[in-house]
Amino acid sequence: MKIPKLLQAVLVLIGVYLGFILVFDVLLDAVIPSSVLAMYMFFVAAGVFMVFTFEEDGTRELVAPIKALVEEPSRRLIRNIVFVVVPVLAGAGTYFQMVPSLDAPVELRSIHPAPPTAIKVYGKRVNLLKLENPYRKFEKEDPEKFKELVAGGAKVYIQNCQYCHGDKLDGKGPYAAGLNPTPLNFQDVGTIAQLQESYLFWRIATGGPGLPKEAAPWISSMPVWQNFLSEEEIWQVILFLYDYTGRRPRSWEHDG
Amino acid sequence: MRGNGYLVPFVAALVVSGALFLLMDMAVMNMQGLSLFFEP
Amino acid sequence: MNLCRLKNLKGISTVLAVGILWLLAGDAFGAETASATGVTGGYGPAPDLKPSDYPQVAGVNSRVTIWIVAQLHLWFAAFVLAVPIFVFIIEAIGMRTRDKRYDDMAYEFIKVSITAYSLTAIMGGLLLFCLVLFYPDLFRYMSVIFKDSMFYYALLFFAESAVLYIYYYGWHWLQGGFRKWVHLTLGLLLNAVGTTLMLLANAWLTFMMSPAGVDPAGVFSGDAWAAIHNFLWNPINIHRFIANIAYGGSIVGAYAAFKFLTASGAQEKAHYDWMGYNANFIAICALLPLPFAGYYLAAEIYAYSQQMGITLMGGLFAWLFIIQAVLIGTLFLSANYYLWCGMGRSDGAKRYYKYIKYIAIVLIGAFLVWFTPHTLVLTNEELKALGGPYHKYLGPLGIMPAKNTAVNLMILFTALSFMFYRRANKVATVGWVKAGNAIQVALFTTGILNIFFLGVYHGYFTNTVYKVAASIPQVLTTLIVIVASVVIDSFMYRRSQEAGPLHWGRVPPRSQYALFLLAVSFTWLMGLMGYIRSGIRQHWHILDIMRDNSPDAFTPTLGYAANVVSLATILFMAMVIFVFWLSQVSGSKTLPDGYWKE
Amino acid sequence: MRQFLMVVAFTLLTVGLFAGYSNFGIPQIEPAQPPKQEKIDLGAMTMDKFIALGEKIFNGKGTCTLCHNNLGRAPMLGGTAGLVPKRLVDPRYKGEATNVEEYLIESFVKPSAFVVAGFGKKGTNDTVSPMPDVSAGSIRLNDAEIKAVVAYLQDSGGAEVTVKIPTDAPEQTEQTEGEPRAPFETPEQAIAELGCGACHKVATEEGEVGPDLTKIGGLRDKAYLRQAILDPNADITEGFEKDQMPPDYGAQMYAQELEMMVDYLAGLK
Repeated sequence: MKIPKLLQAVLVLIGVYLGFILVFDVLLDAVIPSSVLAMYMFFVAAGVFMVFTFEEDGTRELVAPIKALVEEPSRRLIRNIVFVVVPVLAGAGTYFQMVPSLDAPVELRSIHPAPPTAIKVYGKRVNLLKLENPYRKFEKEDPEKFKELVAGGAKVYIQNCQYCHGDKLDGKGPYAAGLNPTPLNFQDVGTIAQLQESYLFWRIATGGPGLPKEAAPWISSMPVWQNFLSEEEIWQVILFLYDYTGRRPRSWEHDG
Repeated sequence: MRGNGYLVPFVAALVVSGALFLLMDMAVMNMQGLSLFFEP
Repeated sequence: MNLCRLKNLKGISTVLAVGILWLLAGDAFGAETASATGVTGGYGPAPDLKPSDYPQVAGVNSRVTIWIVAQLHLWFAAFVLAVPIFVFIIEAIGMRTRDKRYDDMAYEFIKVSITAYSLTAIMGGLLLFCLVLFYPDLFRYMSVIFKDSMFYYALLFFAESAVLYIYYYGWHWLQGGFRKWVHLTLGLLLNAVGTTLMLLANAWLTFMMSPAGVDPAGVFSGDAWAAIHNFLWNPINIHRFIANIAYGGSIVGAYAAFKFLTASGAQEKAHYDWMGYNANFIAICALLPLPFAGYYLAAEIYAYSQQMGITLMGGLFAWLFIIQAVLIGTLFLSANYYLWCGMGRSDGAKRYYKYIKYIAIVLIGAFLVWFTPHTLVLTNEELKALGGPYHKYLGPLGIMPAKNTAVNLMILFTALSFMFYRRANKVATVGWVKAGNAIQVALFTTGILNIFFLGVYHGYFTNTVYKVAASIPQVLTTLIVIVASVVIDSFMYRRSQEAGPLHWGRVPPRSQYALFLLAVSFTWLMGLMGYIRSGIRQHWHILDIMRDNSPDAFTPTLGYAANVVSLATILFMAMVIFVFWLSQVSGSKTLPDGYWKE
Repeated sequence: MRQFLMVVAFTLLTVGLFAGYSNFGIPQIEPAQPPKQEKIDLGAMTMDKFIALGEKIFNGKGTCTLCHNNLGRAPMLGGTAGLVPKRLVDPRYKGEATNVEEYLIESFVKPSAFVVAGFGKKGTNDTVSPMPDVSAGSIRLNDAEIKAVVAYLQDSGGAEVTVKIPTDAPEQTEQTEGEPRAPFETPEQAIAELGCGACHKVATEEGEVGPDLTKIGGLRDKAYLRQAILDPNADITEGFEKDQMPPDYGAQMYAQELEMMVDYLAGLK
């Protein structure tokens, strides 16, 4: 038996929708955000529309049931039911969309806000555009010393950072569960691998209070580390972060 | 459709174009001072 | 048409008069600062302005005004610069094939653009006027540095007009043999002048983003070429040149669609269907390389200033790129949809219908990746369920390598749609059809594998230098696959049989709306990207040199920007429809009975 | 007409969808207001440091000590701050200041508001000061720098320091460290940059501390002029004093600039 085109289209849409839910929420155990899912479905619907209507015969077949529903005298009962149910559904949908809820409002943080050109740390002005890790050069020049520096950074990390960012640098430290926003996961390809070392220096030295307004809400618990760590210690920790995760800092020079 | 007239040229083209693309990748990456396979 | 010319001249003379006035003022200013600072050479540092230095005129919001006027000018200019490019190409095709339809179509295109040309001039004059009125100090500073290029710009504008008029009014006069060659040469000249105009104007705006030839205080070294040839000049030039062609194609496509929908006879419908198809073809051809030019530009912006780069991609404007993704997706989808609908013109296209849904699946799939935002909007429940703002699977789709891969796939499959369309009405007669098809399939397979390999391996397992570098072979792969398969196709379908006559005009009205969607989306997209490009300077007139201290120097929210862009788009579309209507009116005649004495 | 309206409606719908998505489909981030203009890091500066900055400017960038030294070209400023209250009620005072701070600032930008007896321009009976406006010309101190100098003068003059450390001053243009400056291209530029005009009458400048140079080429040869720049005290023109001209111009100029200046001066006849 051939499934009518309209039903086909609807089935495809429902199938894709359930597919997303199944794959992300059940199989991968990582819920698909409703905002993303809504847009995904919008474009899937556009695609389905395109495939079903690009040729004349198919289009006619697709809209035939709708046309019949609206025009044919024999379908009066169904027509009346549909004409009542659809507006009610639309109204209900709108109502539940708009009704105020007790949930906290959706928050959007810009995780990597644009850095300022220059910052003030350790009582001096530092130009972030030119700032470089003073120890990075030892990676090639003096691997022994570099190893030592990384080890130093590891020590600093374990003593200060791992409580939140985790001993695997995955953002799952003992205290992480109590924090919102949650501590950064340095293993993620979207974090330190995307950034220059100067950016990390800025974020570590000035902490949550040093975030610009666009990164609000301003509730990051990251301490202002320049009050606790020396400049050298921060640079060593940065070496450690990249070394442990196996990532490379963003740079424009070819150092491969 | 997948008779001999199809399969042989398909496999041949697959191998040849695959090799050519790989060569091109290497050449372009080398031109930028990098190697196709990452050396940290 | 006389009316048109008059208006045109008026627009140009406004530009020139105001421009020259201010060039003189600029010179006077230069001399003044020289004596004030005691610095010889005549150049002072960039002025440090106070809010009171910005004239407030009748309560008008100066920034929004200049924003809209500049945008309108740019749209018209893009259209007017692009049309002669493909008119030139179409005329050449017509000369080669000796098919008069091409010549007629080229003439109709240029007819549309000539009214738009005068609107461009008027908008340019208005823009200059607004600059002088609302931002006099900025304009003065700029005109000291660019006084020479501004002068040549004015001269070139004259040349452009002259050549355009001869080209247009002489169309029917310069026909046949040698005369046609003269006419074609005029077309080339027109394009050369137009492109030079664009390059000059680009230098002014890129100077504001990546100033060169001035010291950190803004004191000009006197080297005008250094100021013109600034860091972002060439990236913008390339990007704009390609985008203009795509844009011009889409607007002419909308024109054809409009004429198609309002056409009465079958013959007229067929003509405008054909015209819309050609315009869309041009738009798609230029659309395919456009994302690459965009990446190049963005990469150069990043290289010039990390701060601008992050503001652009990761910070404030990251969400604008999601809107951009939606729009570019819309462009690709509507272009594809138009091609698929167009297959209805051919009786032999049924053979390919079954493949369309697979193309659609890939296109939509790639588009979803392209659209996935870097920062997800999460409800608190989702945040808890995920254990943080990072999504293990969607997160990696939010960054560049995934999007590069996705866009390459979208381009490849759009090209595939196009190849199906081309084949729809043909039956190959050469003996090696099977082998040819096999080679093409193999080519696509290895190409896609290579794109995935480069995107995944270099995108997720190496450092940023590699990521950026790997996008180049990705692009090359796409281009090679497209070029190679088109070449194979052209050999394979040499001396092919036609499956049946092509029924021009046999397309559903839906497809014409796809053309409209293309034009509107393109316009809106250009407005949005123009805002982003200009907005990443934030509170600087000239980045790090001349600060914008006007009351409106803040960066607006995305919704605000989108509303301004929407308003400008509606204004532009209204004017474009007016232009279309004019070209229709100019062709119609009313014979009033008994009005004139016999 | 129907088609036309359909097209218009379609266009508006499309634009409306895009605008709607941008307004409601994505989160609205309100960007931060532009930062206050970049400062010399005044926010963290203590008054002691601010006064020290003033002293530095007084001896350096401000070129004040060129005249305000113990050679009697201009009044010494050590105790000026204490003298101001008397000057404010002096009938010869033409300015608008009402307190020490305002007076000092005014004296920097409008030096003729009060001219200490005996220090006016020749022939003006002490009504016009020979001092340049320090906020303009080649000295060009900004507001914060002027305030720093005022703070220094108040402090060293034993008066109460009333100046507030400004918070919205433009950033001091940083001296490019280590990098050699580009050579001056013209003698006029060198004169402007080196501040010759503060003392000499030359080019467009009207200085009166040192000899008039507008016709110097007719009086002296190149060797003399070269020596006069490199070792100003070697020969002092009658009527002028020793140790007025900084002895370090030889160190400040490139050889090509020295020769350019010598040629230029020798050509003034």
